[in-house]
Amino acid sequence: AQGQTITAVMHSSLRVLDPIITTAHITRNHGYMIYDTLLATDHDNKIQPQMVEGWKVSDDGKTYTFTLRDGLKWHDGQPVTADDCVASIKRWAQQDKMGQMMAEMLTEMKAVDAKSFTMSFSEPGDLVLRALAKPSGIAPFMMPKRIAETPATQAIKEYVGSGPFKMVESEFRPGLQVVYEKNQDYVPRKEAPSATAGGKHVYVDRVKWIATPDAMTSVNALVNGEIDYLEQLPYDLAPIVESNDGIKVEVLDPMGYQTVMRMNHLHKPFDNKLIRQAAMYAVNQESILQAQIGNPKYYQTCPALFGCGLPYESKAAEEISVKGNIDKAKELLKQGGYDGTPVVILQPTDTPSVNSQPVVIAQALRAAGFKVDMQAMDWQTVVTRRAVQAPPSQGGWNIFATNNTMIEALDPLRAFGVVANGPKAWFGWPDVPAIEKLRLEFARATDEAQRKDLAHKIQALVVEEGVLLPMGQYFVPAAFSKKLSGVMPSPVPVFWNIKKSAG
Amino acid sequence: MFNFILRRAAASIPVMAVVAAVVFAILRLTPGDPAAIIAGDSATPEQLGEIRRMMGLDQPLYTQFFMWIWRLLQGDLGTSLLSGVPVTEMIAQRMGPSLALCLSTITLSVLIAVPLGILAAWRQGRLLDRMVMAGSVLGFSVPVFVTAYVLILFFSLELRWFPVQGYKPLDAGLLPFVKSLALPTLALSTIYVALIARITRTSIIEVMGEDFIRTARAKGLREGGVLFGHALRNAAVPIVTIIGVGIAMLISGVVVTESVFNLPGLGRLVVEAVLARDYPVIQALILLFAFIYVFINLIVDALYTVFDPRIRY
Amino acid sequence: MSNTTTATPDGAIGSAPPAQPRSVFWTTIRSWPVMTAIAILVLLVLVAVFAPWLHTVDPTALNPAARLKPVSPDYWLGTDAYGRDVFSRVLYGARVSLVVGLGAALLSVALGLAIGLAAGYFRWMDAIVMRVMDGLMAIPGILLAIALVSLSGASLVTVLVAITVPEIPRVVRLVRSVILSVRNEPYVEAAVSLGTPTFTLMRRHLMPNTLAPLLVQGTYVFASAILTEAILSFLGAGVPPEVSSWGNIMAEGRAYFQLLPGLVLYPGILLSLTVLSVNVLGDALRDALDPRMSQRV
Amino acid sequence: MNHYHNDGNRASAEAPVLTIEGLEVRTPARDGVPGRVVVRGMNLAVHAGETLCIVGESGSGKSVTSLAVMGLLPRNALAPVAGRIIVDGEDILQAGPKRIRELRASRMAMVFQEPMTALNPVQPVGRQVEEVLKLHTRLAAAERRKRVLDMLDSVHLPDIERVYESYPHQLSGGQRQRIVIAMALILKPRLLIADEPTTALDVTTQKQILGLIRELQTRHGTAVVFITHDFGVVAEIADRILVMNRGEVVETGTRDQILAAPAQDYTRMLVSSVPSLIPQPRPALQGEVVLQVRSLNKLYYKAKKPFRKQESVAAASDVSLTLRRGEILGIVGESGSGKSTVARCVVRLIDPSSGEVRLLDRDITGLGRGGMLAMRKKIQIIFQDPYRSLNPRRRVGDSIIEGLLNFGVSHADALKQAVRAMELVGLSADVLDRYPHQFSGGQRQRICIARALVMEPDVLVADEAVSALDVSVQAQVLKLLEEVRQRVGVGVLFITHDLRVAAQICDTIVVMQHGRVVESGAALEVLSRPRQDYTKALIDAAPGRDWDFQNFRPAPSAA
Ligand SMILES: Nc1ncnc2c1ncn2[C@@H]1O[C@H](COP(=O)(O)OP(=O)(O)OP(=O)(O)O)[C@@H](O)[C@H]1O
Ligand SMILES: Nc1ncnc2c1ncn2[C@@H]1O[C@H](COP(=O)(O)OP(=O)(O)OP(=O)(O)O)[C@@H](O)[C@H]1O
Ligand SMILES: [Mg+2]
Ligand SMILES: [Mg+2]
Repeated sequence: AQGQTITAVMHSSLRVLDPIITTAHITRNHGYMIYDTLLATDHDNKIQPQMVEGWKVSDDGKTYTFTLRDGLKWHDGQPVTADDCVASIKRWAQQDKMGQMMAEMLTEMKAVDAKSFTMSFSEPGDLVLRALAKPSGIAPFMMPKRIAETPATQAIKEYVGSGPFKMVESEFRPGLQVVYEKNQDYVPRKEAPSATAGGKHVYVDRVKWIATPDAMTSVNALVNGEIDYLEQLPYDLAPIVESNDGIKVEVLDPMGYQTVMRMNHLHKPFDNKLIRQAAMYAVNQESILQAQIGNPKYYQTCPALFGCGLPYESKAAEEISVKGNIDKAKELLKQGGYDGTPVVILQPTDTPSVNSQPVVIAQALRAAGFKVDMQAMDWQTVVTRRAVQAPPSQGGWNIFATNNTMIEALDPLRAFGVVANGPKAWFGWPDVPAIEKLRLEFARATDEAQRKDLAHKIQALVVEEGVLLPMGQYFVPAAFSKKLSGVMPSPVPVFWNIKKSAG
Repeated sequence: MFNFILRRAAASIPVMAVVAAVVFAILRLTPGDPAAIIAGDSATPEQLGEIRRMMGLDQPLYTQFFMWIWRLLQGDLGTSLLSGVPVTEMIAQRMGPSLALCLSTITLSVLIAVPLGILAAWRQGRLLDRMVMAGSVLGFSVPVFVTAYVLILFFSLELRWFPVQGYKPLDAGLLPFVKSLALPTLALSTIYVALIARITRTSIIEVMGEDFIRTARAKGLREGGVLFGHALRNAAVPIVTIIGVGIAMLISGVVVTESVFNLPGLGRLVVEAVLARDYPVIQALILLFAFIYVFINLIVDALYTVFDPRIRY
Repeated sequence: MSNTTTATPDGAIGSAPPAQPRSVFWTTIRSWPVMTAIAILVLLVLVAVFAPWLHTVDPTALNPAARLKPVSPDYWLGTDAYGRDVFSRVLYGARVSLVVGLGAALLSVALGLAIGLAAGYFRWMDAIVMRVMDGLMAIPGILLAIALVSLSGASLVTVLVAITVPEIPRVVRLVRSVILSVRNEPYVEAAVSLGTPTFTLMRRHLMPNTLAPLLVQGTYVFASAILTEAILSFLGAGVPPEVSSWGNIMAEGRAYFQLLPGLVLYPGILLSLTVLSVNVLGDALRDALDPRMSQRV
Repeated sequence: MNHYHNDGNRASAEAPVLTIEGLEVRTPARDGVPGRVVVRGMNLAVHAGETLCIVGESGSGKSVTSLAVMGLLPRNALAPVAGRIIVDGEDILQAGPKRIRELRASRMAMVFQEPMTALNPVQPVGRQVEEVLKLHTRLAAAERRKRVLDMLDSVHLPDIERVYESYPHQLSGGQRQRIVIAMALILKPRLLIADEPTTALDVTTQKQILGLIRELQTRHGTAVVFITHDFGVVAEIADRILVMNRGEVVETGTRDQILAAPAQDYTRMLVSSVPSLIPQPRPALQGEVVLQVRSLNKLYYKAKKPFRKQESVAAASDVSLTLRRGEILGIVGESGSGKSTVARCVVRLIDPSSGEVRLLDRDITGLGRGGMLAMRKKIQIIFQDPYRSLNPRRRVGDSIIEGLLNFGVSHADALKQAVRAMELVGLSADVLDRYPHQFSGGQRQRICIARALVMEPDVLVADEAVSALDVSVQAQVLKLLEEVRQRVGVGVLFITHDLRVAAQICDTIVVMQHGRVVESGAALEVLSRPRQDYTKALIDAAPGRDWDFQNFRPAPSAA
């Protein structure tokens, strides 16, 4: 009755509606539906203006002035003002890691008039642009001032943005469905759309995200024409869909994902670098990826911590990360004086994308001579357990595996897994000051070649020290009905530019 | 009757109290932290602590428990930790599909099973009886999700009669509503048909051995008259009991069925909530289920008086 | 199906069964469906015990290069998503299912018997115990199980406990109803007046009456435990994936149902066959031991 | 003999309403083994207006015969294999099921033993009676209702409008039996079969029901087949008597022939086993007092309803009695008068609400579990139901020595004593390792007595210990008790509702009504010169008072 609707099954269900408070991808995706960003990153990883008309840099390179473009309106009809943006940036900068980095250098941020504001920094650099164009992690979405003034640790209660879609709050069912309708007042940019940048033209009336708890069910529903779009097609079910004339299977996020292994540096046996290396040598990417993905079309072994085919690609420490070498592992184990302390591996059982890695890791470690204690639990328990710093015997852990989207691990600043400042670092708490030093240099570097070199060095250190082990890169195909046209490649699934034909 | 209801209501208070305490204890002893879910994958420990504080999860357990009970007594079930939506509202949103599924399952099962059970009792020891009984044992023996998959494969993907998944509320039209419920109902019904048919059969056979059946025959009543005029109502109490028990059991079946068929009901909500440690939601739902259980038992007991005039409360 | 309470309003089981002539027992047991059921169960136990010698490989051995292979001479029932041999997994899975079934049956019967005896005989305990049992019954078993498994992590023991706990109240009710109906039997009162001490009285005169119904109830717990294990696996709260059980083979295989239906169907068929056999056996025992018990499901 | 003439009937007035010739009933053959014969060579004839009593011990085939007539034999268990059953000129065994259904209730009707279970508990009784009319007549609803009400009236039910709407559980046993009779007779059948219709009833009610059947019979000229094992009833109502034993007819004849001059030994034995209502004079006992009950009260509380005071039933109030060594003290009274309550309080199976029970001059009222345990040896109880008094799973020997073992006797000694006790009750010692189901009811009751006696108690409480037994067995057990009393000198508290039994065995009698003792004294005194109206009514109601069974003659017109 409401004209054209796209029904989509997303990778998970939407419950948390505040895109600043969580890094959950589904909430980020929701953010791109109803909010807009000041800057954006295009398909070629170039920074583009989005809500702003443009920006000016002062001669000393320390002050940026941003000017909003015309016609921006909140969903409640109020115009978007510079004040709103200042408040939004403030809130975001408290939550996002890159934002925090930026905030440390920020000396002043203020609205100049209704449509422009300035940001001044203690040092010259373009960090502000990279931060504000950040497409993932916590993306800097703009909200009206009254909402953006909600403390950063409290979830917002009002969902008013200026993005191309409006949320139909009456139809929101936490965990089940969320419905968006076209924002008639939205003024798209003139440029062609490109990833999260460019003109966000909406051609359908409504977009409905539903959640299905069962992969099989979603695929069947797609085949049966009950849904139009499946964000993540389970690899093993691809053949069913591929053989179907009405359905297109396509990898929309060209950067893909990376699966990683993390060891706990605080406790035996992985407080010993040699033993960490032994574990890393034991694992080989191919079998991890085979078990996890299966179909070689969708994965590649990759030594690059910051992504193969991406700006900071490097082959550093390749011999450790890619092939694996069981003899070397055994030798290192002996050198490290492994005393048979069992390795506690956290194994989630309810989340397909991380179910298989621990199983393969366990088998590899056993082959190398480790004693392994697999502990199965649901993902929520993994999430809690991995934060426990106590020894494995008292509820702690030694190994867990997870996945990163490459867009969040694109460079040493975004990649939270390479942070190595001890107790403040991500779970596993590696303490390698050399890495931190290089990262600081990276943040300050302005020359791309210099950055590449730094990234290369960081990668070598990260892997050799056993901070984070990349276990391969993979790509997630989306499947959608051929009734949809204009589905764009993008690291974030977007629903503008899509047209739906009848019938 | 009024007295009876009062008494039962009073008797259910300790039951509910036990439920509340058990549920609370189990949940809070369970590892897993809703704060971590909200914070996401890359959150720092400080952020986590901040969110925990915000949600009151840093309070001592007993404080949390009494806070919960206190609010409960005021009719406040709390809000979902994840979505911030009041639990009552979430329950209201999810009630429809579950209710529809349960009602249709019970109705279908009773409509099929009672005649089947009667038929089996009627032909006791004969082929028909054996077949019904064999079928009913089989009904217990197949996991509901296997039944569900087979039904989907056949009726949805082969015949394309019914949708694979999803729920269409009644306002979307009767036909879509019925279609969306058809397979889940069928899948869930197998076990109840089996259960009720067996009980019907045995209790009718039991009653048919009673003295008053002989009296009825001595009057010159035909077997049909004996069965329907005298046996059935006497067999009703165990049948009603098992239907009541079945409704209580249904909840487990609903959890699985709703997952397979993607029905946005309470069953799925509770599993999601458990996996996400959304305490207020889990607590409220289990209390709700327990309440339904108690309530169904009350109805069943009240129904006894309808079927059996000897039972008075 | 064991997850039901007694069919009578207060669960009274009536007077003690008159001892049946042996021949009735054996004719009931010796019908072909029952003999088939027993044969199947015996075969299963043998398979479970001798799994390592039945042309199996290590059921946990991964081989990601050979995942999701169809049935072939190398893989008699194909391989699963990790390239594990399904035939081996299914055979070893019999162990887990039988352990879960038997364990749940024994545990729930033992605990239920102890609690039920106490509640049925000591009237002052009755009110308290039964309220707690009512409370436990009011919590849907599957949810309790999910919560318990989340609580202490997925392991065979946890799953066993999680399946057993919700069954206990039913056993307690059953035992209690038997005790209530027997405690005023003249022969029990006669024993009282002969000065038989309470615990001897329970052991000698009360407990044996619960044996037959418990045996039957035990078979139903057995059957439903196997099913529940499968459902728990299905919901992601079953035994750890490293352990092969029919439940988690099916749960993992369900994503590939349309590609390799065998992953669900082979263990599914075995599971149904087992449950079916146990149920048939339970029904037969019930009919053989006490026809009056056929009232309970 | 009353030859009733029914016009419009083809059969001659002299032809019997029911004739059975050479009837044989068997259980079905299984696996080539021919079925067991249950009834064989049955011959009988009943004329209009006549009452034929079929007597015989339990299991002799009385019920099977009557069910065969009605065509109600359980289909898979029993079948008539030979003979003819002719009702009003029509052979039942040849008639099709439809025809038999037509005959039931209209031509032949049956009243069953258990009034408690013979009626559908979930239907108002009026409807159940009316159903007969619905099935066999084309009367309009109002007419039917009127006929039913008339019938209820003619079976002397009070307040018939209310009774019509009542459910069975809302009526007393006697009232229910009247309903069943009304149901059987509403179509004025030619033949009424009554299978132990009064066995479950009080003597007073029994008397009324017997009178009622008699009255309706004379009014409609019905032929009645009356099945019973109670010779008192037989003496009261029979025109002719048929004696059965083990599925066969032993003897048949008029009432006086059978009761006064039985031709067969079996019949003689049966008739002479019926205890006399007139007690033997007995010397007053002066032995030591072993049991004294003073002002015993027992209240049963009903489940409390909210906002109401808790209701209670006084099952025993202010009961006092004294039992001496070697004395048999009978407690008699109608059902529900509190007899068992007193017994159970005395044995402390239940706790008295107030009052005092002194055993061997020691107050046991307040003893706890432990204290009572020590006293248990001194007082033993025997229950009514011999089938449920022994643990079916234990060998009888184990049951008998259980008590001794509890009191620290060694296994070997206990066994020796058990053997002696078995001899005392007339069983051989080699049956000790058998199970209870291998014994008959009478044997089981002896075993129970042995179990009690082996403890060498000072007081034996027998609660309806012989009520479930056939007269012949009953006589044996009573004799046994008498012997034991003499040999062991135990004091016996003997509870019964059967005045004949009480008269036979008791030294003293206590009459109870509504939980109170209404009269007590020497047996001869109480039974032959009752002072209370209640006692008098009780004695009046005892059937067959005007027949002296043991001496095969009408009773001397005393009593
Ligand atoms: N349904 C049945 N199946 C097999 N045998 C039966 C069945 N009913 C009765 N009998 C047998 O038939 C015989 C006669 O039984 P019947 O009931 O006629 O005895 P009865 O004289 O009425 O005894 P009672 O005084 O105890 O009522 C018994 O030996 C009994 O075991
Ligand atoms: N457990 C009980 N709870 C409540 N009332 C009871 C209980 N037992 C007996 N009564 C009541 O107490 C009264 C006396 O019962 P009791 O069994 O002593 O009678 P009785 O004389 O032995 O009868 P009968 O001859 O039928 O055995 C009856 O009104 C009975 O309903
Ligand atoms: Mg009989
Ligand atoms: Mg009594």
